[in-house]
Amino acid sequence: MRHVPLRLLLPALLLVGAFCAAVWVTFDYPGPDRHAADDWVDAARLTGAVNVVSAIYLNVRLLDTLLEVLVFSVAVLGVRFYLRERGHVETVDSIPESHVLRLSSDLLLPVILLLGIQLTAYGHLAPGGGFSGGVAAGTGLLLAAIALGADAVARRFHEGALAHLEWAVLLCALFLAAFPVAFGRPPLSDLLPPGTPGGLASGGSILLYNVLIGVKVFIGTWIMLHHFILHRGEV
Amino acid sequence: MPINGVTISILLFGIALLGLVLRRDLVIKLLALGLVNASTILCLVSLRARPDGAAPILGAPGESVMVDPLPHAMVLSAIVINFAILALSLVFVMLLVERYHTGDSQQIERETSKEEEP
Amino acid sequence: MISRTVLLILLPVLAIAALTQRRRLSAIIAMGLFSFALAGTYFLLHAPDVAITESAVGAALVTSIYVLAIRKTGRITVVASEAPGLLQRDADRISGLEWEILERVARAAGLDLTLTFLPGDERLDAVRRGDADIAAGGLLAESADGVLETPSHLPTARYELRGPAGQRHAAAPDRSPPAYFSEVVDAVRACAALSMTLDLARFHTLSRYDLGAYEVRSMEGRGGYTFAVSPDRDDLYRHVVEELSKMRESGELDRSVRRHFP
Amino acid sequence: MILALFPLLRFGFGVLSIAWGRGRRALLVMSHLVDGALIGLLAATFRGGRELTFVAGGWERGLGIALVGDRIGLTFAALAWGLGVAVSLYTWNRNLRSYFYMLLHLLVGACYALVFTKDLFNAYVIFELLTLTSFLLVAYERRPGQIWASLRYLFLASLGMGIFLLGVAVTYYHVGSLDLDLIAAHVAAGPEAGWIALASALLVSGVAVKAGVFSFALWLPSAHSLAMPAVSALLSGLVIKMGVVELFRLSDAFPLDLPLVVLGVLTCSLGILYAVASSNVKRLLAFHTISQIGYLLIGFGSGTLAARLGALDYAVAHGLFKALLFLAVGDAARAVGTTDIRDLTARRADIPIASKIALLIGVLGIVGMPPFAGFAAKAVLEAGLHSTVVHALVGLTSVGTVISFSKLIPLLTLDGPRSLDRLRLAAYAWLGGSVLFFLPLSRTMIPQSIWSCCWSGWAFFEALGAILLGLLLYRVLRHVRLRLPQRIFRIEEGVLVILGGFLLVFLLLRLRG
Repeated sequence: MRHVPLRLLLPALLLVGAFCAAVWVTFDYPGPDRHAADDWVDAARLTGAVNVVSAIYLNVRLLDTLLEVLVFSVAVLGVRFYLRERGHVETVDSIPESHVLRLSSDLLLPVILLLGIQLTAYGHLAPGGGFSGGVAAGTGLLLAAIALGADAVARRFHEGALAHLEWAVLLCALFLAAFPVAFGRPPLSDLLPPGTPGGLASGGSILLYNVLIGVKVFIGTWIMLHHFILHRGEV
Repeated sequence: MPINGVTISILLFGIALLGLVLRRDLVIKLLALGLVNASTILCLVSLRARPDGAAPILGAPGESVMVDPLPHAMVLSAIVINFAILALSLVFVMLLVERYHTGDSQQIERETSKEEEP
Repeated sequence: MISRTVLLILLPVLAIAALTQRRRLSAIIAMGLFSFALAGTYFLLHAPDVAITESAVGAALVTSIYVLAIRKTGRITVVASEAPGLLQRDADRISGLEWEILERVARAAGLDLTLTFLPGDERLDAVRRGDADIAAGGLLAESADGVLETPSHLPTARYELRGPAGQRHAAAPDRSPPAYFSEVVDAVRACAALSMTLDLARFHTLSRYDLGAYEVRSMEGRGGYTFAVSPDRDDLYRHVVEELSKMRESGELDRSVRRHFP
Repeated sequence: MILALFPLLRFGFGVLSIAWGRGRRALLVMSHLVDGALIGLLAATFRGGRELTFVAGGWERGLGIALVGDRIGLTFAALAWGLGVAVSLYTWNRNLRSYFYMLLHLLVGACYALVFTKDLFNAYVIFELLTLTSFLLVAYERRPGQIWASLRYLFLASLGMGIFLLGVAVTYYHVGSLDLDLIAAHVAAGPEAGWIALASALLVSGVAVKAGVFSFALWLPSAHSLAMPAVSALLSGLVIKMGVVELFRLSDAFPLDLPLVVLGVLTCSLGILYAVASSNVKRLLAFHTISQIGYLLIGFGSGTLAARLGALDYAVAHGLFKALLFLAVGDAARAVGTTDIRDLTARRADIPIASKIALLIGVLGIVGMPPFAGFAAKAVLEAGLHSTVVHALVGLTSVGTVISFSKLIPLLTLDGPRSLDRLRLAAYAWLGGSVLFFLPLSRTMIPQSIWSCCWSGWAFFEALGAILLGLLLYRVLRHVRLRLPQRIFRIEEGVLVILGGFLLVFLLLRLRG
């Protein structure tokens, strides 16, 4: 906060203060309670999912979710585009292995990957879902990259193939979701039956979407992290 | 002043705005931008929160009332979108810092205006 | 209820702490803590889905890409002038006492080394601008501004070289050694007229030649060789100091000096 | 259901074009054909002012995401399609990467999605998709200036979207729904409630950042002037209009008359002042875009049907001629190697003749010369204005437009290289033709009753008078140098100015209530 000129500091304090005061005073919180959870419980019962949030996220408001996955893909694409072509061909020497790091990565990585799969697969039954599962698993790979070197991990997960897989999965998700959104009747489960609530094979197509999104986000996260590792810039 | 999620989120919004205006380093500015988005998300989540509420999972034991799940579903999208924006702008900040060897927004402003309008 | 209030009050505190940090890394770490506190708050607000997503994305992923972006991505940039014995190029290998020390520092810090050769005066400027992390290669301790000077790793005497004996040519320019060292070697080989101040490393190299024609005089005051570290990299500075003291204790430093200056 | 399928198909084409990079052009052509057919189908469905409401996935209203198909949405979808075609033609031979085509598909698809949605949160997600794609498009050539302009854009747009989301939170807390129709019913039932001012001020400020309203969108001049010509055309012609559409939808639900008119007047006058003062031709166009957004806001805020329809009409017209101008100026700037007006004038012989003709058509359209696009739309808009003061200001802005574009008149000589890429000519012809024949086009948009009362001789006199007065003033004021503050275009001041704009809107709404 050093060296802030007064002609910036004073208006900033004044305007930000006025903004916060205006919002706080007229928000009228806590006001009259308009509780609407019951509608959502009914909607979730229709879909067969136990986790009401995932019923909304992947069934009632699937259109939002599709757009959001597109936003994420555009971001991955942008990171690839801007970090790839900077003429850095030298390979990154792995950070020298330390025994503790190696061991912790060996122990932790499977746990994290399992956690990711569990979050994805049980998204319709418990908190979690494809997105957090994919991100958790993708970040787990970062740990492996620190311990074994990014190249070692990248050799195992060939990036060109991964990128293609990513787009294929996205296309699949778009295709599988577009038709229920456009033609379906609630609960958008034209693809799969709702099943008995509580079982793994329930919740209609929520499980399917969760798996698709999980795979896509896992790949996207790893591609993004890999480019950040490869890029030897400075900030 | 009651301490609830909405009040705190408005306070956080103000802090983030000040950070966005007063700090000149681009990385810190990005952190402040992340804080702006985090505070709106906190606001959404705590809108319908109630002390006696229950998480929006069907068949949870107890008599408590389920909190409204719609804001939660919205917020999931918003978190992802904010991450996407953050990653891209971080890449751009990296490119700019590599070019100008500084992360100071006003110095970069001067350098670019020199280049674009000779 | 109480834990929720405590977490809610903690949030602005962490946010202010994050946004008022001077160093980027500490700001990022504070922001990571903020995200964890936020995830905890969500959990207490009965939003477990949001809490899980926030801790996976906000705390883990965002913090790691910030850290990946701001680290000087795995390398120490060294700028140096060639100084025989200290840091020299033999074919395409780099060797020398200082290079050995730097390699140890890099190993301790878990980073790679990249080396750029720059003429004497430009090295310190590069470090001051932040274009390089460490300046090396026969840098004499002289308390320069805007850089961190490590404790001297090798004391040096200065020698004055004049000759051929007693014939001081007024025309011979009084050059400072580092940039023009090869000319000095040529001059000594040809037994040409010379008037020169030399530090230990260069004197040592010259003493392989026959200096009989010259008058050699040890000069007043003793200097020492140092590294100059960029003020932004105080982590590197600490590593250098630590490694030097370790090498000194184990006697590795002395052995190394003897190896490079037989 | 076509409404939901329409954008999703386009997204599918986008994803395909990056997965199958070699077929990107074939996919582009195919997607334009499919979209053209769909737009035709929808136009047939909406004949006679019919509206079509569809909730995604067939959920009941209030739960699912509501999409509404009406003439307004369709018009803007057609604009998006038309500009998409023009940009595809223009960039056909430049051998751009599939990355560019993917972003183009996503941008156009996001526009399709936005014009039909009635759901606030859905609008938020689509806006973010639009922001991200246009952000990447601005910096496509990776010049440092572009990167910096686009980073500033992202900072301010993201802040704006944060403010918008806060507004969504306030609205949802008090209404319990995100559907704009339900919100409108709720607001109409209790118009005195205190939160309405807050919610609408937050929502308007958030959208205004995207819509190019003066104090909110100070990222716009540099982003629009530094991007490549094709991208500038898309941003200025289309992306800005998406914010305008959302403002229009919001003004259906919330009582926004007064703040919109005030913001409109501010935007008009300040935008045109900066346009007159700028000596860089692309920057002039960008500032001019801002001033034209002011017209639209005045139109929406005036409350009469004629003014609102006229404003929408004008938005389409502006999209067409601004895109044409950006493409033509882009070619001219590439031929000469500078965007400075004086340098361009000095070396005007190097500018291809086709670009000059396109420039002429664009300028005639933009200054409101009868019977081109600008004139037709402006006549309808002005017929709906009741306040004389506002009307006079709109007239003054037209004069300012003429003054600022008079700087380009010396460029229009009849010499220059005759050869230009054929597909570029096709892009010019596509846009120029629609500017020339806009009058019959807009006939179909506006009901007969309003149409007939716009056409007094007064409109002709006013348009011609403004042009003559502008030319005259330009002769007189040619050598006057206007110095305007440039500091407000930095990030720091940009944030503060957004907050100031929010407080202005908020106070106006409180005063009115």
